[in-house]
Amino acid sequence: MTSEKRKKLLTLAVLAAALAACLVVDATLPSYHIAVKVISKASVYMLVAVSMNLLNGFTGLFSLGQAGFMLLGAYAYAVLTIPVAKRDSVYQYFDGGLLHFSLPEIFSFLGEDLGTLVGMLAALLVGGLLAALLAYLIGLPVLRLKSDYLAIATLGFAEILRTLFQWNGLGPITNGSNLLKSYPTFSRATSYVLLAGVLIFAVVLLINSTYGRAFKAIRDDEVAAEAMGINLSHHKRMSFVISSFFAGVGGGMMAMYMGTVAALPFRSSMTYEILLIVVIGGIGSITGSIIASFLYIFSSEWWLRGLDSGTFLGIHAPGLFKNGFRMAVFSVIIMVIVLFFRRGLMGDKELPDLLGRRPKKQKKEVAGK
Amino acid sequence: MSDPILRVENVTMQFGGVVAVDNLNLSIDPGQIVALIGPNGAGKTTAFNVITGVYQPTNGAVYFQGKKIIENHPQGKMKAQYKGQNAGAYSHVLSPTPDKITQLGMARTFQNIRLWKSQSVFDNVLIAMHCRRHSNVFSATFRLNRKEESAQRKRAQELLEIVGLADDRGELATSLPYGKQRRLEIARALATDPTLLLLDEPAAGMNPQETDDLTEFIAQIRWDFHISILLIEHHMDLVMGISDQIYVLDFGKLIARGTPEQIRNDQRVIDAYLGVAEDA
Amino acid sequence: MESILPYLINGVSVGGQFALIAIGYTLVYGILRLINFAHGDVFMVAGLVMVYTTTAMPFYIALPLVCIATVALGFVIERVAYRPLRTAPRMSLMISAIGVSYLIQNLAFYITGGVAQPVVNPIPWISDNITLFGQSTKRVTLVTPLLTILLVAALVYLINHTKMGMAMRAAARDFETAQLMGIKINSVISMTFVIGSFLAAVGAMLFFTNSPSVTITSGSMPGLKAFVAAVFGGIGSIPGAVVGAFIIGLCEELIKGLGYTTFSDAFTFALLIAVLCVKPTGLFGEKVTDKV
Amino acid sequence: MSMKKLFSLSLAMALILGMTACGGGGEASGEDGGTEGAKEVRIGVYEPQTGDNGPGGKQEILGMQYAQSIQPTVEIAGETYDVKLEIVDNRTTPENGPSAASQLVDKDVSVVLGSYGSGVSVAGGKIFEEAGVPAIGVSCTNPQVTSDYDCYFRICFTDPFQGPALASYAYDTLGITTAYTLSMLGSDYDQGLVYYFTEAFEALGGSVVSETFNDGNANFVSYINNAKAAGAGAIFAPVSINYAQLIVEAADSQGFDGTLLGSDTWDSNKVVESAVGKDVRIAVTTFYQEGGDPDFDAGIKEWINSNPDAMTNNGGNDMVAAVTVMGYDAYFTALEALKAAGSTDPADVMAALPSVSYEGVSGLIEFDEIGDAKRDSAFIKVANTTDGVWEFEKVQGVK
Repeated sequence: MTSEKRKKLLTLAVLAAALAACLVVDATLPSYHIAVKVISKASVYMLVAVSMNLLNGFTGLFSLGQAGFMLLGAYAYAVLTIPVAKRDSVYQYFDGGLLHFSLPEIFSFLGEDLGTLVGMLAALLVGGLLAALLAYLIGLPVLRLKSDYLAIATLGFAEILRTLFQWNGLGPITNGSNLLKSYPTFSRATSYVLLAGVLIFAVVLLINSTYGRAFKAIRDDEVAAEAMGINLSHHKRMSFVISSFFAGVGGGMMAMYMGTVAALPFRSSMTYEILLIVVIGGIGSITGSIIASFLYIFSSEWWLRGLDSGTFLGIHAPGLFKNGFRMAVFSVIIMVIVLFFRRGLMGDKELPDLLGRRPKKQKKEVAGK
Repeated sequence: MSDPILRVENVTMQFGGVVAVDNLNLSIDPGQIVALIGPNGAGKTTAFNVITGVYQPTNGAVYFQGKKIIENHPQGKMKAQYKGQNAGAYSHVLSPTPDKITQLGMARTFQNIRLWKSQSVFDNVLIAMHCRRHSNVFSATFRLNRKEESAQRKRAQELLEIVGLADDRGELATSLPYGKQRRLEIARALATDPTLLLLDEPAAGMNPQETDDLTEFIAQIRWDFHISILLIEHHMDLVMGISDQIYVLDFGKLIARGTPEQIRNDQRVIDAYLGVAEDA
Repeated sequence: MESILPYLINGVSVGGQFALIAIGYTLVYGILRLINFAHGDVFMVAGLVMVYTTTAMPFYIALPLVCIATVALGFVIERVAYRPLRTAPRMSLMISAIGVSYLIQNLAFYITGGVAQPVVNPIPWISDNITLFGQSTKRVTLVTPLLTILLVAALVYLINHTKMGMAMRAAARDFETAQLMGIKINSVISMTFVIGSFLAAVGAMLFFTNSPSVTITSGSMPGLKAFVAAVFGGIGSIPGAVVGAFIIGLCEELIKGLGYTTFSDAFTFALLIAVLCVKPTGLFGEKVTDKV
Repeated sequence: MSMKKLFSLSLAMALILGMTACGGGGEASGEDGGTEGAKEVRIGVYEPQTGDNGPGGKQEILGMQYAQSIQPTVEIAGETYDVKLEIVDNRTTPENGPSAASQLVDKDVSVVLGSYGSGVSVAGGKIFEEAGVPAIGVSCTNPQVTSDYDCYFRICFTDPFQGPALASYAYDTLGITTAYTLSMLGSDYDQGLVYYFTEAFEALGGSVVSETFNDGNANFVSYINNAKAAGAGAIFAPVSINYAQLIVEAADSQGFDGTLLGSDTWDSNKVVESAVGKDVRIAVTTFYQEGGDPDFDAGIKEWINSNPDAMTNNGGNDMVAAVTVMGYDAYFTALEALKAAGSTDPADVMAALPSVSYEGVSGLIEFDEIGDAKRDSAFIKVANTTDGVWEFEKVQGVK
């Protein structure tokens, strides 16, 4: 058991180091620095990627509705936190909108800073719960569908949701096709990392609980799971609801990161992007999803921008490094991973597995999946 | 005598025009070991699948511990196509999913081993206890169920020791040799805390030595766990050695039932098996 | 609504375009049980190739070239991205399909620079304005459904009366058994991709002559709708895909005509979900039972 | 196995980190190479080069690049500075805005130009505001861009002006009483203009039928038929260039005999080219009319023709788009502000901007207290479908 303990300590050390790095970034760089921005965005993506992994990787349900649930969370967060005084200007075409309260203001009796924080977190929670509720409602009919039908049905739901939110009929709440903005946001990377980290920790706990084991059993062999008394529809729905909850919260955080909310960014290409992150990281590895989120966002938003603008690694080649080259390189890498490294960066390993030295019997495992 | 633990009543299973199980009647008393035998394609596994809720029978009913758990009658297109008997005898539809039936106290193994392949030996047994949990998803996630969890872990370890897999607990289930995988399947089924255990060809692919051990083991667990057992098997030594009752199926029809002694001397059974090479 | 006629004419035309794409989905799904997410993008590439070739050479050389290029693309996709995953879980295959779609779009982006490629009257005669039942429309509107029906008839003949067609039917029914019976499964699968891509190429020519430009996402929506059509008709069934496509095309245009323009796409998806939940096998599909 | 994985992982990390370092280094050396003793001032260009607004954004950048080629230096507090344009792609959509904006801030720009499209401008504005960098909106017409942020200024007219200008043109000049509006669902630009147009058109006494289409829609035949069924004399469709082309196509095939009204986005050579040989009438509002300043036109055409990249980005010909002119004016407005500020410090530039007055190609540029340009007229252009060029119609104000 000492090796278990050592693993735990090492894991904690790695996590603490990551957090410390974030704190250093926050302390030394201004809030508008690109490093702060990419860390924030990557945190949002890692939460959503983990939520997708819970469903696709751990329960074996191939759902493509993540962007739809994020959309719901993003709107819920924005609608509930826009200061009352700003509503007239935000809902400029809808007479100031229908709602005339703002959660951070409701909690202002706790003091300004704390009240705002509590209000923001409450709004995130509401977003998550709404997403979970929707998942609960559509789960019953949709989750009976087999893998690829499920994928296409959830994709369809997300698209319907997007139409609804852009519809002027709901404008007094959603502001139709217009932007929601002026709501409070986290300005520090550490806030994003911490919040996403805490939520991911909850997912890790879930996965290692008896329910998480049941999810994995369903993924490995549905027939056997059912024969061993695991209620398939109940557990699938549970996984779907929980995953959607985290996607909803992730959507709320996405709203914070973007500063403005519109329905357009939440289209299926966002879901695909998250799916590819999960695949890069390894389907069935939380650690993999986290690492892949950071790699993906850091590369696409920051490090590899040079590929699009003529100069990369000091090489100046405007003919080659032009618009779109970065994404072309990206998609080639992704196809290579999909075809030749199907287990992604991490396979189904987690951080402690990497840190603890394991006996050599693990060798066979590669052939396992 | 008390109620039979399991009673299959007039069960017919028809796929399109093919009658796979034809008006099967079968009962198991508490503590009995009952074998279901017959040539390949006789409908044994289909009968298993009906009893465990995987298939909905076309007609007939199944009682478990005196309570009716499954019932059906020909409906829709099947009304016209139905070739079996007792068509008018049933009018209700009772069709629980397999997990409900397992929770009632019936557990099974699979002919073509279906272990959870990416899980360890230990986890395979542990997961099977999930159906007996009392914790909900919150208490389980936030570790408020430590007592239950540790009780389950302890029990899983015990079960592994009973089937003799304690040394392999950390291995991946699919990395075990064949015989051990079969034992693990039995341990997993036992982990659901059944009163009736259904074994689908538990000795398939085993050598004579392993088969003998298994025979002994099955006889043993009947007493240790106070359970009844229904088993499908081709190894006649095993069947004759431990069964209290034997049912013989051929082309979906029950052609004989009785004690091993009676079955051994039954002309119909001998005819049915004639030319059928046994792999025992 | 003054007259329902223009909406019907347009609906039939749109339906014809969907039908040509939907067949590609349904053929592939029938055999590989794979939603070929990249099919819509193959369609888009056909459009791009048409733009590039028709500006460089006369259309009677360019159009066959478009077909050849598209067929080659479909063939290569199957070879490179799907064949290595034949024994892999279905999820891997689907992810690969999404990956290919992503790759094609991004490569097209790189090549076009993200700029819409203008379509300049690629096929003479076909895009002239004509008057049909007193309605002004383009000739392609009339040509599309007719050509669709012609091609589908040819395809049905091919499948029912040739050796390759028989092999395809066998493979669709039972992949493994077909293989055991000595059917060269790889060439059958290649053939389905070739046919599907060819029809997509024809569909693209008809679709994009009616459109001023080709963008990298031009294939996504028609692709998705065609897929819905294939599911609606019963995936795996060719007549199903065609009937489904015409129904979807007509419904969409009629809904727009009724003034519910906001929800025309949402309606298509709602229809999809309803069909999946109520009758997953669609109008003409066959039921499959899983073995335990 | 795990050690191997860990090793390869760390290797990958190291590689990428290395790449970043090199990338940064490469840039730095490039900067040094260009300057020989002269100081450098950086102007950020925050424009979409990809996505729906990619074509428009590229044309806007062209104006800035042309301006820079004419005036590559600026005199600040008695010293000559080389001007360097730092261009980032905000990819049209708000979720990519913040990181693009912070990249500009990261490069120590003194002032930012852009963006084409209002939504992404609002998303980036938050970053510019935090960093205290002033931004000059070139063709983002939504009022929220400037009303929300102190740092945002704008040289073009706004939607509350543009919408009513078109409404007035349609009602008073064309004598149309029923209008049909068509906008893309989810586009705040489209919806905002439709809102202001409808408000004004109804106030004038006309009636409006409004419909929306989903993004990715490629067949507008039914919409045109709906407009015909509604008896509309004009279709107002403030949509992006690709959709505009599709609408022109459908209007022609369905024999729509009214007028297609477009907003500033329609003022593109692509739209007018797609109308060649077609039986349609198109009228658009715009910031600038080609021919308004012949010297400028001649100069930029020569520049475009001599520069293949510029030619491609302009859509393959040398027609001058209004957004290009706006980009050109924005560049010089920024130079004026730098001169007035007498320093390259963003804060000084921001302080100097409100009082800048510059006579640009598109007219006099001065800012009001919100930061919007004081503009009271728009140009109306109509498409000549025989030659494929825009022709000046009138100067339109709002009553």
